[in-house]
Amino acid sequence: MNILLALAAVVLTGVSGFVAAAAGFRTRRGDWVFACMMVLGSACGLVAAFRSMTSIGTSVLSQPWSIPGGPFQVRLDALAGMFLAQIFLIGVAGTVYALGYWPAHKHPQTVGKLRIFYGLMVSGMALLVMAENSVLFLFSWEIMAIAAFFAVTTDDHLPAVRESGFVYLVATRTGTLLIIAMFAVLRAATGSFSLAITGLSATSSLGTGVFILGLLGFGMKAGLMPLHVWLPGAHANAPTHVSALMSGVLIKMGIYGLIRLGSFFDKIPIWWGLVLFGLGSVSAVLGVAFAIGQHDLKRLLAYHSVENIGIIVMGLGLALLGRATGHASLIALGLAGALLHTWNHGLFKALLFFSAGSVIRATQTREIDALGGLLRKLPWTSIAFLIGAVAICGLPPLNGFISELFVYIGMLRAGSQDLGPVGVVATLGVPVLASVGALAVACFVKVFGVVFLGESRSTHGHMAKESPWSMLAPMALLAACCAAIGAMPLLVVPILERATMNWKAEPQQLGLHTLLPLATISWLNVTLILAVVLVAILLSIAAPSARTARVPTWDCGYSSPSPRMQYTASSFAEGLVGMFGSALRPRIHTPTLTQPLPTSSRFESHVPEVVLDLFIMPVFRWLGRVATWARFIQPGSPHLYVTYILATLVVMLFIWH
Amino acid sequence: MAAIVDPLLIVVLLLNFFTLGASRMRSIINGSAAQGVVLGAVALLAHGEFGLQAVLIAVVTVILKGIGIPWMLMRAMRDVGIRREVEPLIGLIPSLLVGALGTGLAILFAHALPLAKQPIGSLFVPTSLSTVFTGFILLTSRRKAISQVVGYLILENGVFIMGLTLVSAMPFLVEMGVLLDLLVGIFVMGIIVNHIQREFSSLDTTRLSQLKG
Amino acid sequence: MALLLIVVPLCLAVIAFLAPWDRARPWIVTFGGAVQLGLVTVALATPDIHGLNGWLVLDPVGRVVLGFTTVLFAACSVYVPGYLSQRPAGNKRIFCACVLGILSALTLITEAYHLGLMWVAMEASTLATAPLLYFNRTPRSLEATWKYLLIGSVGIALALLGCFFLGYASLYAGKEPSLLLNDLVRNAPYMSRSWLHAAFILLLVGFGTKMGLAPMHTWKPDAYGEAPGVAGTLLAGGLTSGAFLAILRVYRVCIAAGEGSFARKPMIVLGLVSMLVAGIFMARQKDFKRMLAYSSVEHMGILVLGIGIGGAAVYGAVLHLLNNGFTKGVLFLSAGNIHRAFGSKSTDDVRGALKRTPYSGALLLAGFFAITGTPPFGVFLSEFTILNAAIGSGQFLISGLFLLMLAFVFVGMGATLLSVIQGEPGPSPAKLLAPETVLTIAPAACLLAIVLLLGVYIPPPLASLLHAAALSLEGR
Amino acid sequence: MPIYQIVVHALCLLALPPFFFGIIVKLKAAFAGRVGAPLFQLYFDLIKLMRKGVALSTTTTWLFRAGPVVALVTTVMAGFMVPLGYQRAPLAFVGDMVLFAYLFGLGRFFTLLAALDTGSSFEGMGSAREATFACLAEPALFLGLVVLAKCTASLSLSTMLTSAPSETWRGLSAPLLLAVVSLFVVVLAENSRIPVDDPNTHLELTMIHEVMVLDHSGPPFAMILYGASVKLFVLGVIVVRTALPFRTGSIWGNWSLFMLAMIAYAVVIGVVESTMARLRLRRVTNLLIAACLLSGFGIILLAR
Repeated sequence: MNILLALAAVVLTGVSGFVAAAAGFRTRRGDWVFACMMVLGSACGLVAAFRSMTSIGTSVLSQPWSIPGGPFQVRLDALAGMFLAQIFLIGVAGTVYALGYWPAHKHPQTVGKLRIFYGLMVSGMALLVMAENSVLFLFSWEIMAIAAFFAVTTDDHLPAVRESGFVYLVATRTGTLLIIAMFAVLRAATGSFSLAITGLSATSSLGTGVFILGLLGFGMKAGLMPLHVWLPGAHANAPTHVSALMSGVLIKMGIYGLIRLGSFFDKIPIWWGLVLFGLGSVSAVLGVAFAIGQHDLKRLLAYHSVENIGIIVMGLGLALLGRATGHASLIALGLAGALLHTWNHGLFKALLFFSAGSVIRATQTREIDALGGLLRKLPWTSIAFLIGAVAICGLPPLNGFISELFVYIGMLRAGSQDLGPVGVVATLGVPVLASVGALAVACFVKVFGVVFLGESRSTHGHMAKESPWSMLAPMALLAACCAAIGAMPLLVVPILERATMNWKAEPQQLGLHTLLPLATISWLNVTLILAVVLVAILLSIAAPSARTARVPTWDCGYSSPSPRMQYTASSFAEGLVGMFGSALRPRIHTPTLTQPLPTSSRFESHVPEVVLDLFIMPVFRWLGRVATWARFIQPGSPHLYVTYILATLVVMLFIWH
Repeated sequence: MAAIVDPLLIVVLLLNFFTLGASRMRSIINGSAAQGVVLGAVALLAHGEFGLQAVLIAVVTVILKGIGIPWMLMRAMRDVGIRREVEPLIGLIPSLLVGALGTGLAILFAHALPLAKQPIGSLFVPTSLSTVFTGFILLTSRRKAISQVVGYLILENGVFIMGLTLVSAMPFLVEMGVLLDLLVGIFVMGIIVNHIQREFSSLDTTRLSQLKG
Repeated sequence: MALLLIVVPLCLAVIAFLAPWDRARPWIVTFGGAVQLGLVTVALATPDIHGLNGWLVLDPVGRVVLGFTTVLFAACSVYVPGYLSQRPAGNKRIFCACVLGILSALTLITEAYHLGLMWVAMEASTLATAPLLYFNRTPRSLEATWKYLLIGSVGIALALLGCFFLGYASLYAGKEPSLLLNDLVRNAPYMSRSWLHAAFILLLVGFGTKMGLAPMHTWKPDAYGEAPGVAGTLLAGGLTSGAFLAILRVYRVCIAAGEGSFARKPMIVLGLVSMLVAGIFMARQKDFKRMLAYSSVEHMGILVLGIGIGGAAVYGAVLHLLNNGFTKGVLFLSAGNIHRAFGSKSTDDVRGALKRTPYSGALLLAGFFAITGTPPFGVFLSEFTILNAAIGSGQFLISGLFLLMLAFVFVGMGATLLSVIQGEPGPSPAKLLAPETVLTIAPAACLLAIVLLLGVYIPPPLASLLHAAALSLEGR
Repeated sequence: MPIYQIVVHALCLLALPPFFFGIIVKLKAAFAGRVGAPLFQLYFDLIKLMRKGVALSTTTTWLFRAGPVVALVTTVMAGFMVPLGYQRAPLAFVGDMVLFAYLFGLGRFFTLLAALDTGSSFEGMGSAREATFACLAEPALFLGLVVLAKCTASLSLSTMLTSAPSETWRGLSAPLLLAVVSLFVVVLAENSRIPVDDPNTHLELTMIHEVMVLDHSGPPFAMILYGASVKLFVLGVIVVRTALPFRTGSIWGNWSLFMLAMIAYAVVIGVVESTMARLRLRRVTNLLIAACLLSGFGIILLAR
């Protein structure tokens, strides 16, 4: 029943774009039809997800399927339910958002196409988390990935969009090939295409192969540094609700894959956990460091996805370390932290993208340094962005803090339990996560300060108007979810415990609430909000507006400052970019003084995508050159071609005779 | 039987060398024509008995390989009015040397293969292989399209010789089909050669290298 | 019945050649395609078909190829009237006759159980294709035709030599030499190993030339690049499959002789080399029709690689034969439309095909994803099956190379095709040189639907046929 | 926990901090050979500021006013998590150290935003510097706390700072010493003291924290000043309790020892401020990295 409901959601969302195309490929009517079908489908999906999260059991549906690769088998448990829930929640939020952000009358050329692929993305992801058969998994995986490619290249008349779309396409295909190989190895190990696997030997060479291939393949999708190369460009250049869906949910499919992968094995070697933990740490720190250097609002948010994926993978690594060393508390804290952070990141990242999209819609630019003072023009968008920013920095009282706390406590516990060097490594994750938090604060202070505060730095913001309700409502919904998880984390604990048990397949109660003082945190968070409100009221009593004088900002003695003299995003980030200079490789163009009297000059700094620009592109260019060079073997001469036949014949006769 | 067939096969081999060494188009075509006539005789003898089929095949072979196709080629050459020289990519002497080397290798290769206990000449396999090889040399080292066609013809001759060892396996109909295919093939090639001359004002196939990469 | 399948299209070819009605002539091809489709459907439903004293037998592998080529041809036959109406020049009489002639020859290849007869049909199909290649009457197409004829004929001649070697191998065994497949299989265990090996290699190189395996593939980009899209489809889907079928026949003899492991090695090597060469030439390829030709080289490589890997991969290879052929149809037909519409096939001139020729652009795009093994298209299933078999049998190096090549090919092909499909169409041509019509769109769309269907659901009769075909090739 | 303990804690936390501020100022004046302001000067200042009106920049928004409020509330809340006078803090639970640090983070977040809200490039500059140094101070703080947590096998500040003092010091003196030094550096950085920042400088270009609050006035400014003193006090408690984890038998002895130690802490800061010069900004990074490394060594020593 439950599973049928979820499948109905898959079908409804999958066909919604096509139905909308039939109703009106380029018209508003199509928009509404699409939105209605998506809402309906997502409602089904959310009900199914909720029911699977609140029940212990696993429901399985198996139907014969006439292809090589066995039966059509889907499964729904709490773990899958958690992912289903965020797929449909953010999916439907993006649909409503698109009503205002990408309306048919503004984008008649692309809207129909985009609806189709948006629906397919949601549908593919939903089927993916339910797939219990590797062929079905790959089907939905690739439907999701290719639909995302088309959604990213919606504006394909722009060269930058085509370029980043192609980078994404190549990356996702590379990942898919790795996953295909992983499933083939898995099949060699288990003898079937079913994914209902437990107790696989992790120390065998096949097991190791599965892990490495899966790590690379799923890591590519998740955007784990250094496999994240496709992510910034794709997120930046996609329509914003697509970016939100990709950043919020799609990359989590890589995480989902890694989590499922972990559940196949019985005894996990310590190095698996260490590798994940290490990659997660690198990803978290460098992700946020790269984010600080960005000037493009959406690109910056994209790098924060790398960071948050890093935190999630740290949690997952911790859980694997727990499995390897037999510490149930590490498993519980690590996996629950990873899962909850997956949710949280989906919520606040979608919220941030939505509000960024609202800014872009109002100002027509993504360039941070061209903006400023939008808080007065876009009050609701600003509040939404601020809530998202507080949440993504992991600050109390919002949800980001809760999930990071899980990971913190997990790492600290690993340090306090007698784990030897493993414990030390895990403990060193604490300062890593702390610096990630501080860097995120710096980054979001930069973004929020430059975009929403102060004065506008260019003419872009002058005509800015607040977005319509269809864009604000999804933001409100997501912000409310962020606040709810922050204020009432105990509500999600049972879900997390069930999902963790699905993963570990051990029925014993893990008792997350005994490991964490979530009740205390919960009321402290509420108290914090109340206290702030109370003090603010007191302050307004102590300093009523009647006694408030409005004056210009203190100019420190420099007369008539202009808005262009405000601190910019680049200047704000300069110190931190310099600190990480060896990794970020910033390209700085400083003006040179050529004459005694300085003329107008410009200073520019730019942080490239280091892995892509400095490593991968040169390799591909080199391969291209080699391929061009190798063309000499086919110069067009028929004589030579006949010689090839003769030579092949002679060589083969010589070798195999 | 072998007593008569073997000398004929030797003649075939010698004709291979003749075509390799010939410097004029006409000689090459004549060489292939002569080879066709000899093959007709071999075909007749190889069948063992002079039945209707054997005679028919021999006659058709002679008509096609010895007369028809060479005549077509001669006409094509006259039509396009090309110069008479062969214009090899590698010189005639090197061609001969390579041909000799190839024949030697073919004999060695044939020796490496066990021969069937058949009342048929032991020279069939080496002659066949060496003729195929000669065809290859002509195909790969002669500029003119027509000489390449001759090369193909000689290559086919080599295959034909091999086929003669298996007369019972190749029924009459199939044999005829093979020959018909050869005829049509050469005919189509002739047409193309004609077009090449018209389009490129030359039969030099090294110029046919617009399409590459 | 067996003979009927060959004679009907042949008669229609003659009619198409002789008939005086120029306007109706292309529809004879369509009629032929429909009739043949009907006949083949009946034939496939009939359990046992043979004729001419066992010279014509429709075995499972033959049935697969026959059914596949007939469907492909039916799609092309619908395309032909639409295509010819857009090409005022050119000799349509010969074009139509040759297309039907190819159908007849192809059917003969699938049915022929005598290697000599099969060879004759193969050569006939080669010769019938030549006029199609030269249809456009340009110097470039002339060059392509010449190379095709020369290289193809040389390859085929080697294959004939190989056939004779095979016959000689049984002669050596002291058996009555025969080139009937059943006799060869029966005699195989007694054959001379050296002769058998030499024969197999000759046949592999010979028919491999016809298939377009690297490094004998050199005619392919030229021919496919210059030929009309419909000829490309018939070549890439039909004739190459016929050549592959020929190799399969010989492979069966090798298996019967217990030499399967010997035969697989060169196939693996040729398969990987083909994929590599295709990958090299696809990188930075500016001509999208040549690109499709290299894609064909790659997939021919995958076919022989699948057979070379053996085991379950044989099933994958047979399935891949279908998937690749149908997808190639989608690609060539839609690429042909774009080529005609823009008057160019270079990425320098053609951009934004999705905007100018939306249907063909979309079909080419879908075809690209299909041919590169994207689920839910069928190619994915066959490639996945091959990979599974390779890894399952511990051939990790081959699997790794296989995947590497697939990735490499994907990058090269994607870069070229996406630059054609996406973006803003340039200023020229101001008007489409050839608009899209139902006749030029529908066939490709139908083929795409088939590829999609094969990816999500293989009808049980087809599945059992494929299994039977694979079983006969696994030597078990 | 008895209610009177909470009351005592709250009173100490809310009333004492400006006094320690006064000690530092007094000591610095003494070093400079001046008499200096009275010890309770900050109390007077706060009362005076509370009575004043507010001058608000026209550029600013509600965020500008929210900054001081959030900063103060978070600081005070964090203050309820440190144990004063050898009794457990009112808020003590597993992992409170994380919340403790993150509350300061939240306060910083809003302070920085309030600075940027003015649109002044000087305040932007201060904000950028503060954010940059926090990125190093934060891990240093956590490293120090991790050393403490490992030494005491506890994840709660109250337990970490009140349990088994003398035994801990005997066995684990080296890591703890490293942690104390590191935490002290963090305290200096977090509270904008010399050598990281000079609260008394008059050149906006060189300031960090002070330049951020240039535009504040009246009651909000009072909250900022008060919050700063509370922060100095709260972080001081951690350093003091780590450095001097001794206790006497009686509760009165404990409290007087605690007060003496806190006064000593203020004196040390005063001495450091009087005898050292402010570091160049780039050197601050090195100082904070050194602090991180010290605690990092501590962890490695503990793992042995």
